[in-house]
Amino acid sequence: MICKVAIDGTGYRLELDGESGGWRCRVNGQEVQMDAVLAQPNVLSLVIQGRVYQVRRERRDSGWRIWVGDICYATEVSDPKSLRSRKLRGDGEKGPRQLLAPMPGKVIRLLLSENSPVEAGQGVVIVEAMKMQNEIKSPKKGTLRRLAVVEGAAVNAGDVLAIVE
Amino acid sequence: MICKVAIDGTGYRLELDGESGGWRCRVNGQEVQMDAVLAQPNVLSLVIQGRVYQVRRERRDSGWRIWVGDICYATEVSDPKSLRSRKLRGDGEKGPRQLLAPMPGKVIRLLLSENSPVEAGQGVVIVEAMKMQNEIKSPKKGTLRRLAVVEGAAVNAGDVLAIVE
Amino acid sequence: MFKKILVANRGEIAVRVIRACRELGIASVAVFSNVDRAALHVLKADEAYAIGAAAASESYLDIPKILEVAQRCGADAIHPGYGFLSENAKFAQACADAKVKFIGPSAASTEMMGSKTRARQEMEKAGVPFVPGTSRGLESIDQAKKVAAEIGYPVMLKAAAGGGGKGMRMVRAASELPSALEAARSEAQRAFGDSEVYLEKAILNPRHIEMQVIGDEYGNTIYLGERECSLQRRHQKVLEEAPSPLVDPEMRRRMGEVAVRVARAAAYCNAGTVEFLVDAEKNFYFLEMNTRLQVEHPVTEMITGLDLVALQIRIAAGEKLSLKQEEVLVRGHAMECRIYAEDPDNNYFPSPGRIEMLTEPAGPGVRLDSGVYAGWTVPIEYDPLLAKLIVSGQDRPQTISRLARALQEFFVAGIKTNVSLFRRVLADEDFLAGKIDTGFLERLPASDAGAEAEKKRNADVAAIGAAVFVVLDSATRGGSNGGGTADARAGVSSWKKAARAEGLM
Amino acid sequence: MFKKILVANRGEIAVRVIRACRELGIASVAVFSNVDRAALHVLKADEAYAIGAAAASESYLDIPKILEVAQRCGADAIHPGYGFLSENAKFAQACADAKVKFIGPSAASTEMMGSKTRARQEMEKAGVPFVPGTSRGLESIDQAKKVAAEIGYPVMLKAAAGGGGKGMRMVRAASELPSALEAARSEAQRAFGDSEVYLEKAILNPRHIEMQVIGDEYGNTIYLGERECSLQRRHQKVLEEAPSPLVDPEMRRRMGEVAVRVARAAAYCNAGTVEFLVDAEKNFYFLEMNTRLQVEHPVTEMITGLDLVALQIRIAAGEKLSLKQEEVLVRGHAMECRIYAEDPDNNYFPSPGRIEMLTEPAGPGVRLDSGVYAGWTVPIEYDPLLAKLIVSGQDRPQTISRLARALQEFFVAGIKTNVSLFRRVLADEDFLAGKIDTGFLERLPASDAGAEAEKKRNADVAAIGAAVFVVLDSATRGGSNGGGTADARAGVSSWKKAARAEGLM
Repeated sequence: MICKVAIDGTGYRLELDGESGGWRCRVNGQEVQMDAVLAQPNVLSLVIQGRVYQVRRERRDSGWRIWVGDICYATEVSDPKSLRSRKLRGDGEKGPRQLLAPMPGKVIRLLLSENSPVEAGQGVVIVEAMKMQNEIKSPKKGTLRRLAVVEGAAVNAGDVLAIVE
Repeated sequence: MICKVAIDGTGYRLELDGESGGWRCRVNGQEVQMDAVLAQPNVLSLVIQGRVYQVRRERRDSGWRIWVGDICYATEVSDPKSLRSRKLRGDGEKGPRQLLAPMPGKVIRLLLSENSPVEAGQGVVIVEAMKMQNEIKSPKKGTLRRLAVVEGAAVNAGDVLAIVE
Repeated sequence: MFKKILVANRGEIAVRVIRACRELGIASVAVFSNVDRAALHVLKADEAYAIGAAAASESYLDIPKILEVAQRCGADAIHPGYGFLSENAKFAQACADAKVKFIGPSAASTEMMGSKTRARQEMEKAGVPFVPGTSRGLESIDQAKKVAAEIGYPVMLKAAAGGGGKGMRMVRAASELPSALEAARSEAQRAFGDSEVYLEKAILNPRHIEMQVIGDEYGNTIYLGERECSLQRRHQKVLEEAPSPLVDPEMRRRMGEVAVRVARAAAYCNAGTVEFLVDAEKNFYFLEMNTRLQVEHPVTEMITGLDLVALQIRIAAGEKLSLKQEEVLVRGHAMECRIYAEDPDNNYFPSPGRIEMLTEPAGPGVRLDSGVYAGWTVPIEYDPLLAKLIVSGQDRPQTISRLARALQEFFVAGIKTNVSLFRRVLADEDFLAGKIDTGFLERLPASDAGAEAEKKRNADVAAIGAAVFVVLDSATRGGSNGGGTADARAGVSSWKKAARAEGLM
Repeated sequence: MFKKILVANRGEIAVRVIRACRELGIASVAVFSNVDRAALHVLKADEAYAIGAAAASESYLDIPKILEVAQRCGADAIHPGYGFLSENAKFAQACADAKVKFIGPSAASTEMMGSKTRARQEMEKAGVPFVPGTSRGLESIDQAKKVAAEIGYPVMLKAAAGGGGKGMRMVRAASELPSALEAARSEAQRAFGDSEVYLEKAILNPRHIEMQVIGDEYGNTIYLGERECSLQRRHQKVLEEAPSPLVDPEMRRRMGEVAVRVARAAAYCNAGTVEFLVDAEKNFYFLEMNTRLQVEHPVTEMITGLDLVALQIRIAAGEKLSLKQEEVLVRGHAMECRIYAEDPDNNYFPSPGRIEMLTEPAGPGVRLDSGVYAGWTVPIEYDPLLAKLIVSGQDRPQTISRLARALQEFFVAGIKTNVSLFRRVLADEDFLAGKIDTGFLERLPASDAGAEAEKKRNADVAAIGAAVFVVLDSATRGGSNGGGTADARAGVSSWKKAARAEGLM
């Protein structure tokens, strides 16, 4: 079986083959001595050239997280289109940027009003979660184009709080 | 929802009803104050009149095992036919009785030959498993009608080893 | 001895107390808010009762509701844990009025120590060493400015009713004072229902070392050794150890004796902790007394072999302290990591949510006091503490390497945790040398060269693992991207057969 | 120090050694048979290599294969664990010949002690107290009958190469002797590849108490206190504790000194255990020396605060013993339960199979050394030991109640375990009073009145629980008996919504 995966944005082409008594595995065309068993749901034990790895999978809306031991890799599999689309999603310094809630919580304070100038790193909104106040800061210098929440609002992780342009 | 269950062979009739904010529960017609949540797959937390119970389910070929804490109950649900058939399965002293392997293992010795007389509690077959030799004994006095295995045979739990009549 | 104890708390500490009750043959009663019905402390208790909405003020801080449950179920004592009502003198008094034993000090002791300003006045009288500052709550911003100018910046604002870093603010200049005071007051109000805030000189990068004391109702009070709690982020302790690498036997004796004097001055009964700031010259200043069980009490349990919660319960039941000062036998070393639901890669923002996978460490020298389980959804309303990982060893180096081993075994998916922070701490040379103070974590480099190198090195392992999951998924579903058997409880070899049967391998 | 250690074992002890290696910064290498590819010790090691078929003789007992792996992967030492090759002098010699350090005593010490008959001859020379019997292997049934008649029945047959109850037979009368000798010989042959069997006077219901010793390569040998191992079934230890309720400091010192004398007479290096039979008058007789780590070593670790596996590795690497006899600080009490895959309701028949559910105990004073995990299929080929639950407490009563609490938290489904046996033990009055001997378990009533009453009382809870499962199953499947969401990872509340949406509730 041929399989394409992207690990933290880097593409790999894998050929996997299971025979009685073992696996055959090629990574980017190169043969690798490998054995795999599923120890628990979403938990693999890999032995690669004698070395043991515990590999876990966590499914997220945005794709998989693959953990090798305690190191986590953003992973996309078998869908070249989504790889391309991710690259197109603007994360650069130019253009409007969204402030997203990094966790679920409650907006307890708006520190700026719409259309005020804002510095990179300046606090814009305070979200309270787990008894801690968390200042959500602007990722860039510019103008606070929009405040998408009001004080007291409950927000979920990933909700847009504000837009800085 | 009306539900019939047999716990260790005793029948119960339950009426269960979930409203917003809680459950309603009748056991054999009698109202019981009860709340239930599924904490993990096959693990319930019940609160019955203030008392907390952890109830687990284990699916077996023969029905469910329901565990309340560390106490285990053989459980059959909603299928009156299987209740009846269980009662019909002869466990009495009369008639032929099967000797079943209580665990997977290897037959290392036959202690009697077919058609020999056998006392209740007398060893018939030795099965080795997990480095221990386990003597499988006759449940009754009678005649060893049949030996279903040979020395060296691998057996699974529940396999018939012999029949005593 | 008590017959039934109500545990007025949640999370790991409620589980801790329930376990102690069970070991003493005492029935335990959990109380829970609407979002905590399936919480671990509810699952583990003998009885459980709902006490209201998610907001703590409507449940875990609701004194009448909790006492109503205690009386309805016939509890003869209440253990408050830490946080919530544990240092609330009104609650202790209300328990006394309701003839339910409060497992902790008297309302009077709690009240004296609960107001940091009053505590300061009393302790100054008893000759306990102090950091310069106000001994009363600030009445106005002008007063605050005046005092701060007198003792010199930086100064520290602290909630009079506080603890655990809530309502605390470091102020470096007069211009920051108004907003800091307002923030500290509002946080104090929200956290403790009391906005009183006081001010004192900030000692830069001191050590935070505390002494465990315990006293019975017959005037016997002893100390059980110190805990080094300098590793803090946002005034929240993160890793504690005992003994402190700084403290020698002579200093331990002196601190212990001051701590016992503090407890005696407050007519203190039951377990308590005297916190000290320690400067670079090993001078120690009284900071506050926590009139309750500390989060980090297990490190003291590990090095003394004692069970502090069991002792608390026995003392509250009127038993005499079972050992004398000279019978306290300290052996070995212990450390505790507070595993928080927070994202170390994203400014330690809280990370509540569903725990999708959980693997817990075990084996020699490892103790886990957890309040969570796989499948449980960590609510947003409460403290982000998931569990405490405590390890003990023969000495500090063994304890550190054992902790590193245990952390490696700890795995959580679904929510983020601060486990990777500890890896960086344990690899730090200053930490290994015992050179720590409250500024340590701020100075600790955020990058982890070791982890980054490992990440690069193992990227192809991740690729192979991902591809194996794709193969396993497709083996039974036939699709190329479905949610196949690798999710489900597949036998180790059954999928191979299936894959072969379908000609996929 | 070593760079890489091969662990020539499986199960919990392999995991134990791998953890010690990790804490010492040493790479660990697992070896595994065909049925153990997914075993916990393989998952936890740094490297892993297949060594053959399921039968131990073709894998874990195959000396050339194991040494071949050690040399291929560059291991500079081998830890044998217990059982398998741990007391095989040929293996120790083969390691020495291959220039791989065997972590344990020399082949010569192992050989002397490995033959119980030779050990007896040597120890008698050194003035060690003995139970009367043959000091050589039995040559014929006639010789056996003669000796037995001389010393009087009952007598005990023992495998000369044995340990752990294999190849042992109690014989009460001359008529039983021929079949017992044959059985003991065949079991000894199968278990140890050596059918030599000897005979000695059986001391009825003695205590079995053993003394841990440890010595370095420079002649320093100390004892680390005794373990009470009298709770045995079929000569297999089931529950061990330290200290022994019988042993007072004076007796401990005397036993310890004899044990050190035994070790010195064997020029013994590394960790070892001297086993004694103790009669009702507190006389102790040398039984054998186990020239390896014992299964029950953790109880000694708990009361001394030492890490025996780490000490073993350090000593094998040529380090000096890091402490003197007077620095051994015993504190508190500890007990270990061996959790076996066996069915206590069915004559303790082995119960291999798939572990469907597993909940492990944790919290204060609880240590779990496990070799299994949920989803793992316990193979039929090996010892039924799944895990060791070790608890420690301030004293024996606290340790017992803590153990009861921890056992209550332990849950295994899919296979049967002996957990319920321990509940009966811990409730027994003789046990609580410390009145135990090797006949204790045989005398222990099989019925558990407490459990039976509880079972009756909670039958309606089981009924309610079963009915709730039926409702949850049907809520998402629509069928009345399907395998619905209650199996899957359903959210706590999502099924309620689903059930309501479908009008079922």
